[in-house]
Amino acid sequence: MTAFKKIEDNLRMEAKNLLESGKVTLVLAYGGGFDEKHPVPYVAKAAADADHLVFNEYCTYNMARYLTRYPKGTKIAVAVKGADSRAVVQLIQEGKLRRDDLVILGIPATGMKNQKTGEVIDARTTASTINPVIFDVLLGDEVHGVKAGSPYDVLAELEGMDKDARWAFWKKEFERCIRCYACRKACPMCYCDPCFMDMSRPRWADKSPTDDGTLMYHLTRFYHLAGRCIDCGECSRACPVDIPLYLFHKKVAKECEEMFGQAAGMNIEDKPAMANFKGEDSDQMLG
Amino acid sequence: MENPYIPMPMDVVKITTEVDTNDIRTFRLAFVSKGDEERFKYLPGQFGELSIYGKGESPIGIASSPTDPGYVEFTVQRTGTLVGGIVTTALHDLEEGAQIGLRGPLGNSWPIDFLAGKNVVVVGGGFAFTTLRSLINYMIHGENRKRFGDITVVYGARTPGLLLYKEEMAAWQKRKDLVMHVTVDRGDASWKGREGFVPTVCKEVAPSSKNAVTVICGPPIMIKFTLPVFFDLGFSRENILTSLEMRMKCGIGKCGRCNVGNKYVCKDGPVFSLAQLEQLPRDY
Amino acid sequence: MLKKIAIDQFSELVKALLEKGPLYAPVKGKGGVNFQAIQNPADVTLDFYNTVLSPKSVFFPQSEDMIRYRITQGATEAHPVPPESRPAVILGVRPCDVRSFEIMDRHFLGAGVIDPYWKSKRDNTTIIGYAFDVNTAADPADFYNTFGYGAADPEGSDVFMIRTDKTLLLKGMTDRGKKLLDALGLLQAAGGPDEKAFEETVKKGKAVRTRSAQIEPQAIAKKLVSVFDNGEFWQKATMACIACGACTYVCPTCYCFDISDETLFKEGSRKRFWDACTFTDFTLEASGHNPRPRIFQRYRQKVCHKYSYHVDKYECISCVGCGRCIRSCPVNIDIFGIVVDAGKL
Amino acid sequence: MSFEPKILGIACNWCTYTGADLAGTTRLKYPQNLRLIRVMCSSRINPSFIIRGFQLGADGVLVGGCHPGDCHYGTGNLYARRKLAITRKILEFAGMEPGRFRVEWISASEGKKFSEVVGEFTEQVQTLGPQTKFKITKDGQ
Repeated sequence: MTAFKKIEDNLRMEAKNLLESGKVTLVLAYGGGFDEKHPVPYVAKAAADADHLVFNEYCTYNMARYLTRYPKGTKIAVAVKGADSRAVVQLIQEGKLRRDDLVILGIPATGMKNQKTGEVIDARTTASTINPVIFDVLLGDEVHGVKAGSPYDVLAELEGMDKDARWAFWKKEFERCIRCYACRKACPMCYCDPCFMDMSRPRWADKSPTDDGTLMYHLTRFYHLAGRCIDCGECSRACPVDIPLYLFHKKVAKECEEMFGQAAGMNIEDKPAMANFKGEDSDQMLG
Repeated sequence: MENPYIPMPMDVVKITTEVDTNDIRTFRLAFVSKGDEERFKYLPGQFGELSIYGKGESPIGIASSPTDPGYVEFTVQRTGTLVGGIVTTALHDLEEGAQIGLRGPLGNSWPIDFLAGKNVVVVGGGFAFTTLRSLINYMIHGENRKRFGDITVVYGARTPGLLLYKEEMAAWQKRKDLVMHVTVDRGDASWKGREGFVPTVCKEVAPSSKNAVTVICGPPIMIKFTLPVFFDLGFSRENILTSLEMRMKCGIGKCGRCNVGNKYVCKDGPVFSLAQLEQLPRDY
Repeated sequence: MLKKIAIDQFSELVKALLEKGPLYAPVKGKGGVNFQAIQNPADVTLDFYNTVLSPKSVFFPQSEDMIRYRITQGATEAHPVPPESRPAVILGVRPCDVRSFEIMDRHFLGAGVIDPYWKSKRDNTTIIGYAFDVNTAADPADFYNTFGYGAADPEGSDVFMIRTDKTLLLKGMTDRGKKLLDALGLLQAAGGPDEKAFEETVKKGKAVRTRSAQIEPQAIAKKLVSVFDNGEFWQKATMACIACGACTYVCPTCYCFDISDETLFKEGSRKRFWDACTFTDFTLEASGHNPRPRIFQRYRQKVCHKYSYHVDKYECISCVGCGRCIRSCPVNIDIFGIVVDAGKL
Repeated sequence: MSFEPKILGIACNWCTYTGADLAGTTRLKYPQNLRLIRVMCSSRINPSFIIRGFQLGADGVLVGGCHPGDCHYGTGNLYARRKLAITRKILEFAGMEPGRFRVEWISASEGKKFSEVVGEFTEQVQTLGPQTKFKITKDGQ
């Protein structure tokens, strides 16, 4: 069981030290919300702010999402759980961040809970990486011996479906989409400005929530995250109408891993899979 | 009930390319329906929503004056970014004889009654001269001229080729009842007029603030440097008028896009005095 | 006028309503309970706290065609789409949400140009309000007490519905509501004990506590404008905001919309559809200039529009405290807390 | 009457498109169901083009590029291969029939291969019937 209180204490202490010493100008972590079940992403900018930091099982946010907001060169400490740390790695790979600008506060955590449903988040949903893959300071003890399970097991049902049934499934899911764009905005990898959906030249998809525009939006977004999605699940938790986007992202991640032999955000030396090719690539991948 | 979202059909009767960069054109539109023409009563400073089906709508200031009946003119700049400019581009692709849609007149206008009896200093920069042209034509038209005091116009553009309404400007320069100061930032071989930025020219011209109002439209940078000149000349904030630029959609105060403070720019504006603007949150 | 019907006959009631015209009612789907146009009476549910999306979509759908056109070689044919004018019923609107319609009326009908699409649907729709369960606590996000609303306030509804153990009590509040109840033959007349139960529930509803604060419209309106330039406050309060549109889309009183032409081959429509002031491109001009490029500026616009500018223009706060924006926010931004904090500055 | 599918072809300028030209000039026959769009390189193909093609009524999409190693720009088609491979998986997982999307490397000299591929693919799509999943239907609108 993750010692949330201990992590919280360590987080506050580290944040305070880092801010006091001037090593960083901001600490991206979690703060208290209107109740315990609803913490909010929080930026501590002064040592005194550190006391507002919290960490509990509802701190599901991927704080890497906020990193790309700051100009390059800003010294930032960021609290990251397993998947979140992969987002940091991926952003470094993509040249969006510099490792030297970051102090990575790693949080190995199991038993995180979905704020809306209270369900424990596990590999079936989106916590396939428990221990941070990159960190400067570890705020809790690394978790060993817990079998996280394959992040892709959950796909069996959909993969087993007949293609028509699968289409029916996604059609029904996408029908609910209200195009609030919470998924892309919650995603640490969606930093494009402007996003292809906001362009009018060309207009890739209808701006009003038509079914075809929604299909174009989601499919293209899945593609844009190919080899980049780090399975944090923020898109799906952000969705006000509970579209299980993570399932599609997992599938694309799985295919990328199988075809290109590389999972997203594991190693800062890697090149992003879709901006790369290898000699051993073969036409087999084209099916 | 009348549906305020439905445009009226207009014929494009004349297209004039205003500048040597070809990206600003004036479209003269004639009413297809007589009824529409009778209903379309406007004053200088108001705007209309031009629309092309399949492309969308775009709010554009009216460049003609109501004293020239039978048509309405809009001067449109083709803009081009990844996220906008569809309608203006489509307008530029039109040829004479095409039909487009128009909703309006929308917004308030230059406050004619307030200007009446006063000296009016019109200051314009670049492309933002359109509704000022409407105002000038309105003020100097026939009987109207007597309602206003001295009229001074300072108009500048970056280069001679970017000056709008060149023929009209020449005609105005010949008139005795208004004083024209046309300037360019940088002249060319054939340019015989004034060179210099609008704020500097305003300083040189130094119009008296006595019983005077200034009407300023231009790029933000021009306005920024022109305002102090007019403060120095003694113009009060109530007597400095401008037209606010804000992204709009519906044009009738419903869609919420152009909301700044407790105003909808499309309905309560676009014309505001500096005093009014200073009451608004700095959000425009 | 109070009528009643047994709960196990509820779907009969729905069927009877459906015979009268389009019916919008809460339906449980994968994404939670939401108002939908009902086809099958069995779909309607009364077991929900509140819908994820607000009932505004009945009067102000997320997307609405205004003109349909067909582009041909010569001229373009265009046909205005007349506003929907069939008499309709919306069933199951929570008391705080009912009040949102009056707020929206002030904008769409009360000032300047009258919006024909809102008006037509509003004029022709009967609202059946539905009390919260007065025996359970309010959701922690809610703050409708702030505006003086109770969990079982019938004000604003044409018909107000209360669920007791075995029956649904329906009270006609307006002429339109009474007429609807009269036309529903399957309802039974309610007796004295029912009257008492109804009144008691309304009273009990007053005791259901949500978060609440003294927010006086005129005072907060002035206050927010005065703290407008306090960038530090706004940046801190909205730091977590990711600039999605979830809060505005679920809000019962957010009315900003976009207009766009959408064409497939030669046919298309000019439609209006919801937009959100938190989106990057909301105020982005074609020239590339954006007066509100930063997230805190856009969120500030949202707060000030609802709690300040709206008061100046229409003399009421554009919020009913339903808590949806807070529940749906991916990062739990609490607009109530922000307004309260701003008030204390 | 047998079903005549609409096939969207997107071909690179240097190989496949030239191959198509060759097929034409050598009077090789291939089905007229193909609507060919030329792009400068197969890596220029945005997967959204393919999705959009299906949405606008294509029953099948055929993408052509240079053989790996022969790209006019050196490595374009090596990136394209990865992109198109993922696109294929995305289409499949969304429920699109895999047979409606095909990538072929056809060089400028392979006019014959071009006509064969088009023939084969058209036949294949023909047996799959009309594509209805992505196709936009604006019923009554």
